[in-house]
Amino acid sequence: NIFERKQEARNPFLKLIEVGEDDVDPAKWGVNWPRQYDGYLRTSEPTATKYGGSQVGPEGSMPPQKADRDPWLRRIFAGYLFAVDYRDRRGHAFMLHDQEVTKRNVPGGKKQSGNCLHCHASVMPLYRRLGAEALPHGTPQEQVQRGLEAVAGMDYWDAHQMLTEITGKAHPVSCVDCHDPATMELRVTRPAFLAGMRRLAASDAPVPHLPSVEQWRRGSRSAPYDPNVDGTRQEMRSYVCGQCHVEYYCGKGMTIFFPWDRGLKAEEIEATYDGMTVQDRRFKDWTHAETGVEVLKAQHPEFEVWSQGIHARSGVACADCHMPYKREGALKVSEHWVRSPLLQIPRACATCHPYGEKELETRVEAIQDRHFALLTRAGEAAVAMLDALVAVRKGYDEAGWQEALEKDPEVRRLGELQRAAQWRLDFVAAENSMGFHAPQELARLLAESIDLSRQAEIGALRLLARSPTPAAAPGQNSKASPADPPIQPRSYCRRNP
Amino acid sequence: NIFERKQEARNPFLKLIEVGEDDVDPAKWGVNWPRQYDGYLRTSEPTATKYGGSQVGPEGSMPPQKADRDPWLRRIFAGYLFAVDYRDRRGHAFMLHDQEVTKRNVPGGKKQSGNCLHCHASVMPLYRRLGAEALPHGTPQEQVQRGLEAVAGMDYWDAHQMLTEITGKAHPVSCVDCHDPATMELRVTRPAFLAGMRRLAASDAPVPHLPSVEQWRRGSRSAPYDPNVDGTRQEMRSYVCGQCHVEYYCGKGMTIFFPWDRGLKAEEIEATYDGMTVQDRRFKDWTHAETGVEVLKAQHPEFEVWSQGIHARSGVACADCHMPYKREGALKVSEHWVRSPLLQIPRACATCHPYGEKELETRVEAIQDRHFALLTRAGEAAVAMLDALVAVRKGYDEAGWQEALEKDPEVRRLGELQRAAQWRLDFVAAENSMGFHAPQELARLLAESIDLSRQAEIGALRLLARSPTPAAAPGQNSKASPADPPIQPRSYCRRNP
Amino acid sequence: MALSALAGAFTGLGAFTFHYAGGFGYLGSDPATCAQCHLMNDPFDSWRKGPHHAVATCSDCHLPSPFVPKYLAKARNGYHHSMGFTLQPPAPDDPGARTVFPEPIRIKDFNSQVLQDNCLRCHGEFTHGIVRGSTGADHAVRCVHCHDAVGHGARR
Ligand code: HEC
Ligand code: HEC
Ligand code: HEC
Ligand code: HEC
Ligand code: HEC
Ligand code: HEC
Ligand code: HEC
Ligand code: HEC
Ligand code: HEC
Ligand code: HEC
Ligand code: HEC
Ligand code: HEC
Ligand code: HEC
Ligand code: HEC
Ligand SMILES: [Ca+2]
Ligand SMILES: [Ca+2]
Repeated sequence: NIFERKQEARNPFLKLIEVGEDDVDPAKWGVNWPRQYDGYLRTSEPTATKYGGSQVGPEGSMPPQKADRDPWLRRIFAGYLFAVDYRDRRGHAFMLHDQEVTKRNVPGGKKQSGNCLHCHASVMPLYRRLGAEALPHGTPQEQVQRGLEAVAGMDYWDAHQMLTEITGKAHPVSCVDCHDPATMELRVTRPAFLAGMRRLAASDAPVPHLPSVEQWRRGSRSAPYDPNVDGTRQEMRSYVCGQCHVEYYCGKGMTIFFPWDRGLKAEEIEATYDGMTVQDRRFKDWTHAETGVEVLKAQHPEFEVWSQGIHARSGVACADCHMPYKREGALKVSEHWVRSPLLQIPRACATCHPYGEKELETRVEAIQDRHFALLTRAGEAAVAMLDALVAVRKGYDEAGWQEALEKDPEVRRLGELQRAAQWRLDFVAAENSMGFHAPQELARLLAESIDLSRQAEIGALRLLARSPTPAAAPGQNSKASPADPPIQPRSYCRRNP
Repeated sequence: NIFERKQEARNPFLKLIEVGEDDVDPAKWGVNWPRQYDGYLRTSEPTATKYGGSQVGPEGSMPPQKADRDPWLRRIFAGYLFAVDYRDRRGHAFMLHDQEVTKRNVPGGKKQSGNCLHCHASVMPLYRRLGAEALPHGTPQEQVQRGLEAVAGMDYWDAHQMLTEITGKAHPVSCVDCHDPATMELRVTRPAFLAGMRRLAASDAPVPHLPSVEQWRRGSRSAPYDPNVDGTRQEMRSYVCGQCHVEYYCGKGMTIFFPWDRGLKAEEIEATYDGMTVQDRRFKDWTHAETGVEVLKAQHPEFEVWSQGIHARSGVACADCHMPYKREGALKVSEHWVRSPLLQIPRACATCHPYGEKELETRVEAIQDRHFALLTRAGEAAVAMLDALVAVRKGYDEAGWQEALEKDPEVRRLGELQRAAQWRLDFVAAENSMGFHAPQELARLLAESIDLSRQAEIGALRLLARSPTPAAAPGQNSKASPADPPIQPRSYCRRNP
Repeated sequence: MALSALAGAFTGLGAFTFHYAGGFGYLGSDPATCAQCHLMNDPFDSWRKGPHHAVATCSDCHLPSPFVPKYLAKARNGYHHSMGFTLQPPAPDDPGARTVFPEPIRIKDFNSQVLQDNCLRCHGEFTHGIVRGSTGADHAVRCVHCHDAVGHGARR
């Protein structure tokens, strides 16, 4: 056949040694796949772009506190561990180390549960071990789930120690977390992701960027949606990242979960949390120290935000940009030095966008600069809101304020506004692409956040004006003026079901 | 030279009859180019898309008032003609008729000058005639400019009548406005566009989407930038539309101009207006009836907004989407039925985006729905601002309010906030793509508008709280609290010079 | 002049490359000769699936049509191809690798014009009204502005 191409004859996956489910040490895999291993190792190198990368100083130093650039972060996180220590992310090689040293998680502090390991360590052997002990006759999947729950009930450091005992040494994300050791096919392992996707598929939230979910929905639904069974190869190239780069809840006393029951949009996630009850109260992450309002915390919703962008819609996966193919001889290998695409524009972008490197960089910068200016504006609005709420609170004693927050409709409304405004702002700020993954959607969320913050400020001023001595009569002021517009934080969500 | 390409020798257009500069009647051109003429004629057909097209009812009826869908428009235009009659646009065939029948321009009302004809009629013969009379020895360009000025000084209806006398019948935009009758090459004719581009080129505003301007800037600059000389063919495919689909000022007593001296962004245009002085006062379009604040009016800035989008940056011209090529028998021709690309997606979009028609439509809808929700939110914020300012004004008598607006820093600041908030909102609302031409940029402007409106509302509440009887002592309240944040409406602009 | 350029091309073809590329096969019109170079595999694969597969080969689009310019262009391109292929480091994406040409490969002005001329060679009649003789660099209708997917599939 004259069309036959001169392919590299040798099998790219000629295995020199066998690897298995318990091989969390990447060095062993590196014997078979040295190119990928080389890239993987390099995630320990510091890199920097205008807004991304890991802006670290000399060897051994930590990335800067996020609040150094965005001081308003300290205000919105008042009373929460993120006000204490919250740094820029950096390469995968550091994930376990950074979790061990963060002040959010001090040994003996009993602040965190084993949940945290879900995304910072090659943790599956621990889940399997504990699951097998608890459910010796369960299916592997049942055992993993049970193991997950067991780890959730442990103190972080106990779980960490047990993992170390099982695997010899605890490792950050490793080959086995994304690859089936038998076939090297991509696969997802993390139970919270599997459960989250099951619930997302079962919902009716539109996910045009995930064709296999839409396909599953049209089918018999006899078995729940399973990324490893139903996902397309292109989807898997994002799913492996979606195991960790997502919004989650993993507070003590609960098993980690991804809140996708109603969809992946910020409002849909908010609705999921708002619909949850913990000890007879509406779900909260913490109580804001300055205002006493029960608020939510958003973490790195890259997968969710990517889902709202035009790239996802066009079938472009995380790995297309963050692990682009590179050429080694006649072979194409995936760059396993996972990092900012702006450090590798020709491969990451120019295969699809045939422009020069400088031009592509400028395009991203235009998006990011616009975004950053808006983010800062939203942060300032949030600070103004907090100042105003604090001023209102001054007129109450502690018990009076608690009561007002629960029973006085006007004060209550202030709390709702803060919760909604802060959720949107945090959701955008915690996302790591500085606007790039979905520029218009993120600008919309910031606009809403600004509006809600300012409305809270206005509400606070009205309250101050109306009841000059609120402390004296905190419960009196309880008829909401009919002129008050409804909060409608979810209007967009409802318009586009 | 053997590399020399075989240029097409024969003239592509076999002309049956000659056409010249004074032939404003397209029927004559239609003899030579019946395909384009057919398309041109069809601009009289009603069409409709979700947000665009001309949503007209039965034959002969007018498009709906914009305020029917967006009632807040009436509030922001209080005291201006746009509150009286402001409808959806429709096809080119109607441009002159719609200008004749709008209540903004009633015969005998002496409201409008001949300026209006610049973009609604095939008006060049009128400029030339008056210019030749005034400057018999001037260059053609000088004569056109002088003619333009003469027409600016005339009442609309007088100018209209004179045009009718010269050309037999006044026509809407016609072939001669975009085509050189000798060669059929594209060219621009409108003096306000030529002058606007000259000033834009002379500025240092970055215009990466207009390579010929950047090229001209690198050159000797001995002759001013001239689209007809310097523009590339691809640029001309947008310039012809930029003759009209732009923000302008054409009030009585001034010659029409396009405010591009500092660039094409909303803030840059605002800065241009703010820097202008008319009769010793800062430039204004009108005085807002409810608040007495001097404000600006934005009109259809399609060219400016397109300039901020990714399509312009990628060299995609207005004509690419609004006049796509179509197959007619054995020939490819440009669709002269200028209309919404959503009515012709396969040709307008799918050559570049190889997806199905439904998919492309949904992508646009996702952008437009997000945008519309945000636009409505910004409109509501503007109304709340106006209500608050009106409440403050109540405490003053007429003269006191005037004085406060000029001298009391806090009241003055309210006025500045209204002007800036309203300018951004109007700029976005007057743009006709419902967000599509530059989604992130327009969302940013709406976010800023919301912020400024709400800040004005807050400022108003503070004023009300501080001076319970302001009418009694309007001038007293004149120390701005140092806690007041600066307005910074132009911060984005400054960040990205 | 044509001859000396041809000669230049042959000197440029390193022995290995020349052999690898199938020797004189390079001078033919068979797409398989282009695809002998793994760098050409992607366009080759998608060309096989595209609508032009049946009507146009690589050289129909990428080489000038009259005999002499064709072989001159081949010489010129052959020189670039083989030099590039021989001197390009095997792992051009390795940090610090000194590359001879950027990857992904980008068409350059010279070949861009060849391409445009070839579009018009086949579609000139049909596009006559829109092209109006303006095929040169600055003021031309560039076919690939809209049809960049035409030879071998969409980039995006
Ligand atoms: C179309 C390309 C593209 C796709 C697809 C994409 N990203 Fe990104 N991503 C970027 C760019 C560009 C940045 C900004 C990098 C910078 O500022 O240096 C970024 C930033 C990030 C960052 C912060 C990186 C840093 O160095 O600061 C993370 C984490 C991230 N993306 C994860 C993901 C995940 C997870 C997905 C899939 C769910 C994804 N990305 C999909 C292009 C992409
Ligand atoms: C097991 C969890 C996990 C998985 C799976 C995972 N990440 Fe990460 N990723 C992290 C953590 C944790 C960090 C932050 C590490 C730190 O700051 O110490 C991170 C950091 C990053 C960064 C920032 C790198 C830098 O130099 O600043 C990028 C980019 C990134 N991940 C992209 C991806 C992509 C793309 C995928 C999928 C191909 C992926 N990640 C899969 C957990 C994960
Ligand atoms: C669902 C996955 C997931 C879980 C669960 C998770 N992380 Fe992370 N973590 C990430 C990702 C992804 C990053 C990198 C992106 C970023 O920094 O925004 C990260 C970054 C970090 C960082 C570096 C940046 C910073 O925030 O200072 C620390 C420290 C950290 N995590 C600690 C923890 C702790 C403590 C817990 C448990 C309470 C935890 N993580 C739970 C995914 C997770
Ligand atoms: C965060 C997820 C992740 C981790 C960890 C990871 N890989 Fe991969 N790997 C990928 C993705 C994504 C691909 C692309 C697969 C595809 O396109 O189907 C890939 C592809 C591969 C391939 C196929 C050839 C190629 O380069 O595309 C090999 C071999 C491979 N990885 C080996 C490894 C080894 C060895 C390790 C550990 C040192 C490792 N991987 C760690 C995500 C990961
Ligand atoms: C696998 C293909 C692919 C890759 C890789 C890719 N893109 Fe895209 N990009 C697309 C598609 C598809 C679109 C949507 C428009 C379209 O259909 O052409 C798009 C749209 C865009 C847009 C306009 C949308 C917006 O949000 O403003 C920008 C800018 C962009 N890409 C930049 C980049 C950059 C920078 C990278 C690398 C970090 C990149 N792209 C990587 C395919 C890709
Ligand atoms: C990439 C394609 C594209 C480009 C380039 C483009 N537009 Fe548009 N334009 C659209 C789309 C899509 C709409 C929305 C139509 C709708 O909602 O029905 C639109 C809407 C409009 C409308 C309102 C039309 C209506 O039917 O309501 C006008 C007027 C307009 N554009 C003018 C311009 C001008 C002038 C330019 C150049 C300066 C331009 N456009 C460039 C795609 C484009
Ligand atoms: C001489 C001025 C002028 C020029 C030149 C001009 N337009 Fe218009 N255009 C108008 C006016 C005026 C209207 C509104 C007519 C009405 O509502 O009566 C309009 C309406 C439109 C509409 C709305 C059509 C509809 O069906 O709703 C589109 C789309 C449009 N123009 C696009 C363009 C494009 C693209 C170009 C350049 C190829 C262009 N215009 C050139 C003045 C002009
Ligand atoms: C710089 C060009 C320009 C000038 C000058 C101009 N128009 Fe227009 N006009 C347009 C364009 C473009 C449209 C279509 C887009 C739209 O409606 O937003 C339009 C639409 C209209 C419409 C239909 C929609 C509506 O607003 O009700 C009327 C009526 C109109 N113009 C009247 C006038 C009058 C009266 C004047 C003089 C005061 C004037 N125009 C000056 C360009 C212009
Ligand atoms: C601005 C965009 C644009 C440019 C530039 C362009 N085309 Fe097209 N072309 C189109 C569109 C749109 C169609 C579809 C017309 C239709 O379906 O009625 C098309 C159709 C065609 C077809 C017919 C396809 C069929 O339906 O069989 C050919 C052949 C073609 N173009 C060749 C060319 C050539 C050769 C050039 C360069 C001289 C060129 N085009 C430049 C947009 C463009
Ligand atoms: C609003 C501007 C505008 C008006 C009015 C206009 N045209 Fe065009 N015309 C264009 C544009 C844009 C092109 C594309 C030119 C190019 O690509 O260089 C074009 C192209 C043409 C062409 C070249 C072949 C083709 O179809 O691309 C002919 C012939 C033509 N027009 C005839 C006419 C005739 C006859 C009229 C009046 C009935 C007319 N035009 C009115 C903008 C206009
Ligand atoms: C002549 C080519 C061309 C035409 C025609 C065109 N586009 Fe695009 N489009 C692009 C380019 C180039 C980009 C930027 C991303 C990239 O480089 O691929 C883009 C980006 C986009 C994006 C992502 C950017 C954003 O704003 O979200 C969408 C959506 C889009 N186009 C839709 C359309 C629609 C709808 C039409 C028709 C009305 C259209 N395009 C017509 C070339 C074109
Ligand atoms: C010897 C290996 C090899 C063969 C055989 C080969 N190519 Fe290439 N090709 C390359 C390399 C290497 C480059 C990049 C050269 C550069 O950018 O300077 C390239 C670049 C190109 C380019 C874009 C380069 C430019 O300068 O514009 C085109 C078009 C092209 N090849 C077409 C072809 C065609 C058609 C054939 C068959 C007639 C072919 N190639 C055969 C190796 C090859
Ligand atoms: C050797 C002659 C030849 C050359 C060179 C050629 N074409 Fe074609 N092209 C054809 C023929 C024949 C068809 C009809 C094929 C069919 O319908 O299956 C065609 C079909 C097309 C089509 C419609 C089908 C499609 O792929 O969308 C377009 C558009 C087109 N050509 C554009 C171009 C452009 C642009 C170029 C230059 C980059 C080009 N052609 C070069 C002969 C050629
Ligand atoms: C129908 C015309 C056509 C055919 C047949 C064709 N190409 Fe192309 N080729 C193109 C077009 C169009 C481009 C893009 C040019 C641009 O973007 O300016 C291109 C670009 C390229 C490039 C440069 C890569 C780039 O994106 O700039 C290479 C290499 C190439 N072609 C190789 C081949 C090979 C090998 C074959 C045969 C298997 C082939 N081409 C067949 C039309 C064709
Ligand atoms: Ca959370
Ligand atoms: Ca104006």
